[in-house]
Amino acid sequence: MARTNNIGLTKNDYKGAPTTLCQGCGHNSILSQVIAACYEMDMVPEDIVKFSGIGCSSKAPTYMLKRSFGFNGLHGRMPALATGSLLGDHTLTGVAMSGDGDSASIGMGQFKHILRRNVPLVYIVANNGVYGLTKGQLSPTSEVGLTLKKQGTNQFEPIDICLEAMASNATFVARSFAGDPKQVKTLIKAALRHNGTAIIDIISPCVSFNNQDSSVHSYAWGKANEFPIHDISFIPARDEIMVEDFEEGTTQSVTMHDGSKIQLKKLERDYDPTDRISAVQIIEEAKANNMLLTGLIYIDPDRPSLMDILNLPETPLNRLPVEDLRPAPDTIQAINAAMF
Amino acid sequence: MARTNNIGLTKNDYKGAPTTLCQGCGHNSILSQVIAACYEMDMVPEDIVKFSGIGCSSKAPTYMLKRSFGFNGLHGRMPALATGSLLGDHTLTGVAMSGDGDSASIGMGQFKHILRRNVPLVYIVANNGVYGLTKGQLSPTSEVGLTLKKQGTNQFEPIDICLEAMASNATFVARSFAGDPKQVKTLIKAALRHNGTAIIDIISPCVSFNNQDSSVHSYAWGKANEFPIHDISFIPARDEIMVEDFEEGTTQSVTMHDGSKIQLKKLERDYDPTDRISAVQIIEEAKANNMLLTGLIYIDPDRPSLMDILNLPETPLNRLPVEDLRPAPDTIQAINAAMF
Amino acid sequence: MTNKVINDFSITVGTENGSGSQTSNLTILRAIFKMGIPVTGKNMFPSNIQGLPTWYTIRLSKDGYTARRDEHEIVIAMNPKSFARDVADVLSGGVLFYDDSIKMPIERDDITVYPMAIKQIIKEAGIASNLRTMVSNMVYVGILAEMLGMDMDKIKTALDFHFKGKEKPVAINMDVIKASAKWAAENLEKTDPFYVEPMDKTEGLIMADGNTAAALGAIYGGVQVVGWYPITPATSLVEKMNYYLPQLRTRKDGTASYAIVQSEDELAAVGITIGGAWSGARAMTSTSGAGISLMGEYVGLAYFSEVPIVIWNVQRMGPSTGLPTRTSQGDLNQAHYLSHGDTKHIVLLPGSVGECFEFGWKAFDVAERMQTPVFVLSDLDLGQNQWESKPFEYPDAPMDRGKILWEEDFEAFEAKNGKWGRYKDVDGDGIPYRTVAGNRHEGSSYFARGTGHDPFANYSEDPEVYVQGIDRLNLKYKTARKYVPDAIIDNMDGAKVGIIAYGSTDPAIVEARDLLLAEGLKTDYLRLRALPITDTVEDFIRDHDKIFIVEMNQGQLREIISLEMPKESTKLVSSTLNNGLSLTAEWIRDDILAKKEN
Amino acid sequence: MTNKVINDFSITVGTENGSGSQTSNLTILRAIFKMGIPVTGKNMFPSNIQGLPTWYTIRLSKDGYTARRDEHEIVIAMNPKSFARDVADVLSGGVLFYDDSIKMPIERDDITVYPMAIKQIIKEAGIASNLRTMVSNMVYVGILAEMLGMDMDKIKTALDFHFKGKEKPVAINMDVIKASAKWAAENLEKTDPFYVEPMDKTEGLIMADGNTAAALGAIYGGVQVVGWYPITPATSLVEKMNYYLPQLRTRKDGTASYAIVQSEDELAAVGITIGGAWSGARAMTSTSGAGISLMGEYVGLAYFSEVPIVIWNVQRMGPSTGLPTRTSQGDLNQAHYLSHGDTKHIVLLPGSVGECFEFGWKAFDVAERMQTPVFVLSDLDLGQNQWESKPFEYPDAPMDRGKILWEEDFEAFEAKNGKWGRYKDVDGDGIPYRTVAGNRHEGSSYFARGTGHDPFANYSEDPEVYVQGIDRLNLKYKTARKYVPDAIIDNMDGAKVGIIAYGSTDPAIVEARDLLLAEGLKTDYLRLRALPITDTVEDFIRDHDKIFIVEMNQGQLREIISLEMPKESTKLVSSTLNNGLSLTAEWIRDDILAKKEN
Ligand SMILES: Cc1ncc(C[n+]2csc(CCOP(=O)(O)OP(=O)(O)O)c2C)c(N)n1
Ligand SMILES: Cc1ncc(C[n+]2csc(CCOP(=O)(O)OP(=O)(O)O)c2C)c(N)n1
Ligand code: SF4
Ligand code: SF4
Ligand SMILES: [Mg+2]
Ligand SMILES: [Mg+2]
Repeated sequence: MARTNNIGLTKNDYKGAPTTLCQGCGHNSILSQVIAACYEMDMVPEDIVKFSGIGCSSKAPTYMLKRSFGFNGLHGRMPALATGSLLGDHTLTGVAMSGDGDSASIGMGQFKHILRRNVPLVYIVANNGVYGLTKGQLSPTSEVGLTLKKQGTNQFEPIDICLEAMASNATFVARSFAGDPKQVKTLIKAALRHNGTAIIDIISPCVSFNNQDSSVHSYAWGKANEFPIHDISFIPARDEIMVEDFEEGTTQSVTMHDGSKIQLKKLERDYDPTDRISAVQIIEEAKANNMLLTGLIYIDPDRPSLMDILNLPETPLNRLPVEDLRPAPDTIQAINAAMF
Repeated sequence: MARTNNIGLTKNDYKGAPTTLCQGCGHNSILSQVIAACYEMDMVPEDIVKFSGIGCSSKAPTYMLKRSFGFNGLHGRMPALATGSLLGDHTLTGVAMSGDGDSASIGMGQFKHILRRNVPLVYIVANNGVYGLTKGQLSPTSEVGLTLKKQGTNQFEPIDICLEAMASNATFVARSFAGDPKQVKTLIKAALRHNGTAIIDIISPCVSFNNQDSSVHSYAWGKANEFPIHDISFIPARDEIMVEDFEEGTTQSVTMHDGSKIQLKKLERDYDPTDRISAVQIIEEAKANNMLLTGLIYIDPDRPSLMDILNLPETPLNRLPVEDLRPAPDTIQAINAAMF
Repeated sequence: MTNKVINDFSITVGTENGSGSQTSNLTILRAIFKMGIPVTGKNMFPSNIQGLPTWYTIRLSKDGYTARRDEHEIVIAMNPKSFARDVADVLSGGVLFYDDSIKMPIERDDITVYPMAIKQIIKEAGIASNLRTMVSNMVYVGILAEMLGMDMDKIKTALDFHFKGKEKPVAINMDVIKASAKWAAENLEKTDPFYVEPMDKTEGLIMADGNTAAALGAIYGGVQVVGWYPITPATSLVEKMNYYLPQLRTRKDGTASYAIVQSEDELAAVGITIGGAWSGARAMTSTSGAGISLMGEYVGLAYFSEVPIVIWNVQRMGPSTGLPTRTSQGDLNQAHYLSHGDTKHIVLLPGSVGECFEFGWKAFDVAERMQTPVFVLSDLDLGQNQWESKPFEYPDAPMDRGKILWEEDFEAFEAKNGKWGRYKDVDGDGIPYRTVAGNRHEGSSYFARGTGHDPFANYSEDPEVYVQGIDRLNLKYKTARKYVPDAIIDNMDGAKVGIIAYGSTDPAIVEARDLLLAEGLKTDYLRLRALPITDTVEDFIRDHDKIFIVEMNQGQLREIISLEMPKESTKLVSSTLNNGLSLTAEWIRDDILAKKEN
Repeated sequence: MTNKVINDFSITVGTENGSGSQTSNLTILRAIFKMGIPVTGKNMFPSNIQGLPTWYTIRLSKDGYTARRDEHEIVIAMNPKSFARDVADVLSGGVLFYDDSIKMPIERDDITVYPMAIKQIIKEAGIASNLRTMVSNMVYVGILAEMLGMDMDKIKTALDFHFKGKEKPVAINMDVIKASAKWAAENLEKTDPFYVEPMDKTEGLIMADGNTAAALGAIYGGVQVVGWYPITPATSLVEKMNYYLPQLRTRKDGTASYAIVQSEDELAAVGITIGGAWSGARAMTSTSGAGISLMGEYVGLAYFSEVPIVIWNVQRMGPSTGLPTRTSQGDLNQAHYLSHGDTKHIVLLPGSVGECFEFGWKAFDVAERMQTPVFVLSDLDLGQNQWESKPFEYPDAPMDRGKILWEEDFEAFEAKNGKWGRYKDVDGDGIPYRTVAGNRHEGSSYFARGTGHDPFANYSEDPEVYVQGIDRLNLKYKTARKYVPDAIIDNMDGAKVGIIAYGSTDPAIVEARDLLLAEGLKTDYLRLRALPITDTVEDFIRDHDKIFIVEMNQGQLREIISLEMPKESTKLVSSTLNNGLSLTAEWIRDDILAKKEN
């Protein structure tokens, strides 16, 4: 018999349609980690809703969580769709998958503005520095000097997803690498519990169009240049926190909205992801030094989300009874009187 | 007789149609400084081309430089229009006027991407923290807590134009205040000589909808809270630089693409606007401390512009002779042979 | 002095925008309305905030005609910038009131001219100097009231309303008005024939603008998720929602039963709307011109993935930014076909403030029933001007949430119909059963997309599956004929000629028909209220020899009907004018008479 | 064995995408072409990168028909995922080649079946193991060549072309092909009737795809500023420009006479294009489906401010994302009317690869002459597949830059015509004289805008100025009839029935007319090449009793023509199929025959 999690579901219950992405595509490993994280966190698949734009990355939601609703929207315009849908039912947990073209090019505006609104959403950018689905064009995250077959050499400064997120006051900013599944999974778990938009920029190699060893979005480069800023682990709220849970070497622990905890173990240097200034600094530094720094770069677990600001009821909007939707007949007189 | 500049033009030659903006609108003072800067720099009005989106701010180009071509485009989509037009004739000097709604809301994507391309353009954001032309809605640069008549109180973190520009690797980032005309003018002069996109975020009070003393976009607040980071002056290339030109107290001098020089005099603290990290830091600091820091925040005079990257000829594209546009008749055989 | 002209003339006030004259104009309008006289007011304003010429026209019509007229019997000229034009615009035999500080020639001897000593009156009224500009526009209210015989109590009522009962501003303004009336009584000698007298024709009516009505209608329709972006003249629609929602739709526990998001642009606005609707909330957006063009791609997605959204387009003059403060019906075609790849949408066409309210709620019922985007086309004239209206009527039907399945519905549904599929046509009407994100029933979920899909929402590139899907969408569109508001017909005995119109032109058509009758031409009138056209419309067209389609564009409805009824197309005659001003009855009469014999 | 079937059958190859089979299929296509046999190839591929079933169909037609056929005499089945379907798809009497590692039942006794020992052949050919997958598709090329009698030299020519003469890959692939042919000769016994034999029907022709042709045409048309964003199937159009521009349009001093910008999205792409054109550069963009919808607002601006841009729409299946790798003509209506507020655009409709080249340059002439956006509607079939074509012809007319004034033109112009105004109709044809940013003549500048403007480009809200402006735009649109490519007519003696079609359906129409003739129905054929329709089109319609309008959408051209010619609309009959596959002659024949008597 297949192994089950605490709510009696097998891993298979979290899978989706068979992938049609290329063999070896980084996006496939990311989606496996979404599946694993949801399984391990005992999420009810029906409590999750998936969103994406258009691109190979945006196809990924089809290949995971088949029991969840999902919407494969328009190129670059997923955030609005997710915002509306989660307003319609804010008791759902939103999981979104986007690409570097989808979010940093056509989607730049929506990417920035969902952050401003702090809509609770796990927002993964599967960043391969290239347009996969349209077969290999330069993307805004392509590095200067990247040469692609039909495109020539990029000469524009790349956009840094995490720095952009910081500039827009994001409350959860992480970077990871599809070749580091354990970290990816842990970050997704934490993101699933974040009461706001959780940006995870995951370097996710495109084996068909941008996997030369010299490319900063390749497996080889990632393997050689990844530097985790800390060792990160996640303890869900329901697991009672015992002293022993504090793993040896834990230097910092961040408490999430629901009581879950993120534990960080120091590696080479001290790093406090609740400090905005150091977050911006470390991103700039990594950029200047050409390093793939990974981990939880910034977190502010307390800023109100859009749902908090809008003062939504506990019952989601889509389940409100008709009495809540249509004012009572006697109100109409007052309204007419208020005209002139 | 009216005073003339070195090319024999009067100030009037730089003016536009009578303004239809409200009396006291910050945008009016900005446009006066554009006029003054162009006049003082002896610019030939026919060498300038104006661009804008839609908004009160975007109407401003009508009220200046009547002898220049101008295009009042679409809300938020001025940068693309300017990019195309300047590619069509890169010997023109582009001057653009936008608003906070125009650039930070609907125009966020184009704002970021023109910076990536470093298109030579003086890009002024007349930032009043409100939608003027549509009569007083909150804008993405409205501060948390700002209360507007028909809109209630803003609860979303404001977008910082300068920080956004830094995140997108802008090569010229300045902030000023419509109530500080001298600084505005100097920054515009420097921007006119910058070989790349020069962002000037100018706090420009809207007297009709957002000028309460407590509002960070009001005259009163600006007057009380402006802190220039340096005293800035500009020396055009043609003025031979003598030792005496170095004004007393000059601590730093930045040489522009064409040989012009920006001179900075230290005020309270040392500040080096060619250093990316400190630029980001000072913006963050100002933000944290609620200060209106003004001046030239960052400059990189050497990064190639889009025109450099595209290897454009000296003669602008719109004046190339037909021989340059239509390949010679004998080429067609080779092309047909190259088919199959 | 000629015969008295009572309650049957137009007054135009020429001022500067941003000068506060709007309050004065509305006060006159409302006072006349409260005197029981049918009245209508139209604001003609420039696209800026302050300092440019702006006009406000008030038409009184004892016979109840509320369309705009081109002629003004009375002109109040307050603005030097438009003075010459304003003077020229007074109808011969009419009256000019003007601010006597304007020292410009008035070369007309066919009109009565009354100078108004604005500065002096204000000064003498003892108004604090900081308030003078603010209230100086009240002077013409007082003078006009005196000279026409308006009821001071009704003026007070109007001011009370405007200032929401705040005593101080009401008192200050009333003082100026009274002082001005007194000054007029003492200084001006009435030599013109124009008078107002009380009637009882507005009893039981309200005054409102279409955007407020639409906002309230949507609120009674249960609106929940709104993504929007400001744009003239649609802005006030959502701003009114923001105003009324807290009082009408706050839940007992103090939480909100709705979520309004001012988004970063129209692409996001419609995206939020689609997301909300896809989760089963009643969702809408409201915009104009450029905003609709930006929504094209997303509307195609909603059409193809069958998400019920409502889009209000408060039309203004195009193309492009056009004349953003002028009215038009130029977006009908666009709404009908918006997006690439052969799409066709339902369009509702409210023709009055009352219908703005009605379609405000009904649009949701149609959208959810049909599972598709529904456009509601209002316009600047309807949306922003004050119109007489019957009181808003509480919805006369319960909400129609359409074919939606929740957890508890699944078993029965599948027992009866077999396995559920999101895009399966179970009832043969083209409308499938939908589930919404948030349904926790295992097997209720599906993956929505803009790409090809089969009845079970699976991705498909199969040519036959594709064609079947499109055939079903077309069938669904046919079914919509049964669910959209039907056309309204008003016949004259023995008429052979028909008129078809829609939207805000209704008052002008009503009046034009009387004018045409006076010329001996009887007309039947069909007021279209939706696309697709219904049997009623087809019958009406078949039953008439000649049909004039009156619209404020270049003939878009004529095109749409021609395509639906090619055999009848040659008898459809376009009567169109699209110049930013709402149509007048005279223009329609003349145009129809001129084209009658062709 | 039945009679030989020579040069008159179709071959379909079923493989997996991303497996490199495209090289093999093109090699077969090109070798047959070089043998002088009329041939056409169509790629039917999924919307992903790797691993899904994909098909390539090659039709040989000694009679020169190049439309797609639904039937395949020969099927090469390489993909287990589509094997069952592929086997079923072989025409009775046809042939199945299959990869013998696929162990699935073949339950047909009406076809010839040849297993192919792919693995074994590759292994025996001594191919290095890292190259095996790459070249294994060449096995079927060799086997097919042997069994059909293809010319090995021509295969070599095809490979030389594909690998741009690089010896090593050519050699490796040729080795495999030869080994496979040898294996076939030794192991398969020919029992089927299909053969290829050399002809001389392709002499002097080239093979090319429409996107390459369009790119080259634009280059010869002097394209200078391109803003674009990748989207299937339009991407290769600009990518080919990027490829050919450096060699054809580098200036003597090594600088570029053009600027191509891959922008962040389509809103920016068209904005850059408009900016470039406004400065007087020849500017274009190229996109598809969703991209066009996103451009709606900006196209309205270009229309109203009269900026000459060219927009290529390489159409794919909508609505929404639709079937992005399938062909359609679903965007005609949209192109014609795109944007809000009553806009109407010129549309060019290339019907062949040669016309893609021709309209590539001509579109700029039309746009600059008319000072308005010009859409060019290609489609996936035309744009991405390889077609036989006459060689591209060097433009037969000098560039028409339209009415443009530079510094040196001003004096003479104003002497003759009085003060210049950007939007003044000087010649009575609705087309004003334009200046472009960069003109340094004092007084040549103007302020362009999307808002109302007078003949001198000044802002105006005046109703009459507005109407005059629109009237001029409409007049200009009429003038366009003289400048767009005229329709092409091919008549049959005594035909009463007409066919109107456009774009990539041409080969199917040509063949269908022969089929209809065989059924006794003579037809005249008008191939439309542009909107607005010209006198030629109107005359053709008037001259026929019944007209079939064949298109791959739901009848959009029929709608457009109906509106232009309401009196004729009842004789227009739609013959439409829009399922993602290009039309076949048989389908058209059957549909027309079925509708003939209605
Ligand atoms: C409006 C629009 N423009 C263009 C496209 C074509 N398109 C599809 S995916 C894509 C880029 C995808 O790149 P990215 O987001 O980086 O995803 P990846 O495939 O690399 O994972 C583009 C341009 C589209 N679908 N819609
Ligand atoms: C596509 C589109 N949406 C909305 C509008 C309406 N609109 C005009 S100006 C404006 C906001 C202007 O705000 P801002 O850019 O800050 O300029 P300001 O008037 O404050 O100077 C809006 C929303 C428009 N013109 N186009
Ligand atoms: S093309 Fe690249 S991004 Fe797309 S599925 Fe293949 S490897 Fe992944
Ligand atoms: S409304 Fe505000 S922004 Fe607009 S002109 Fe007036 S003061 Fe300036
Ligand atoms: Mg990518
Ligand atoms: Mg603003």
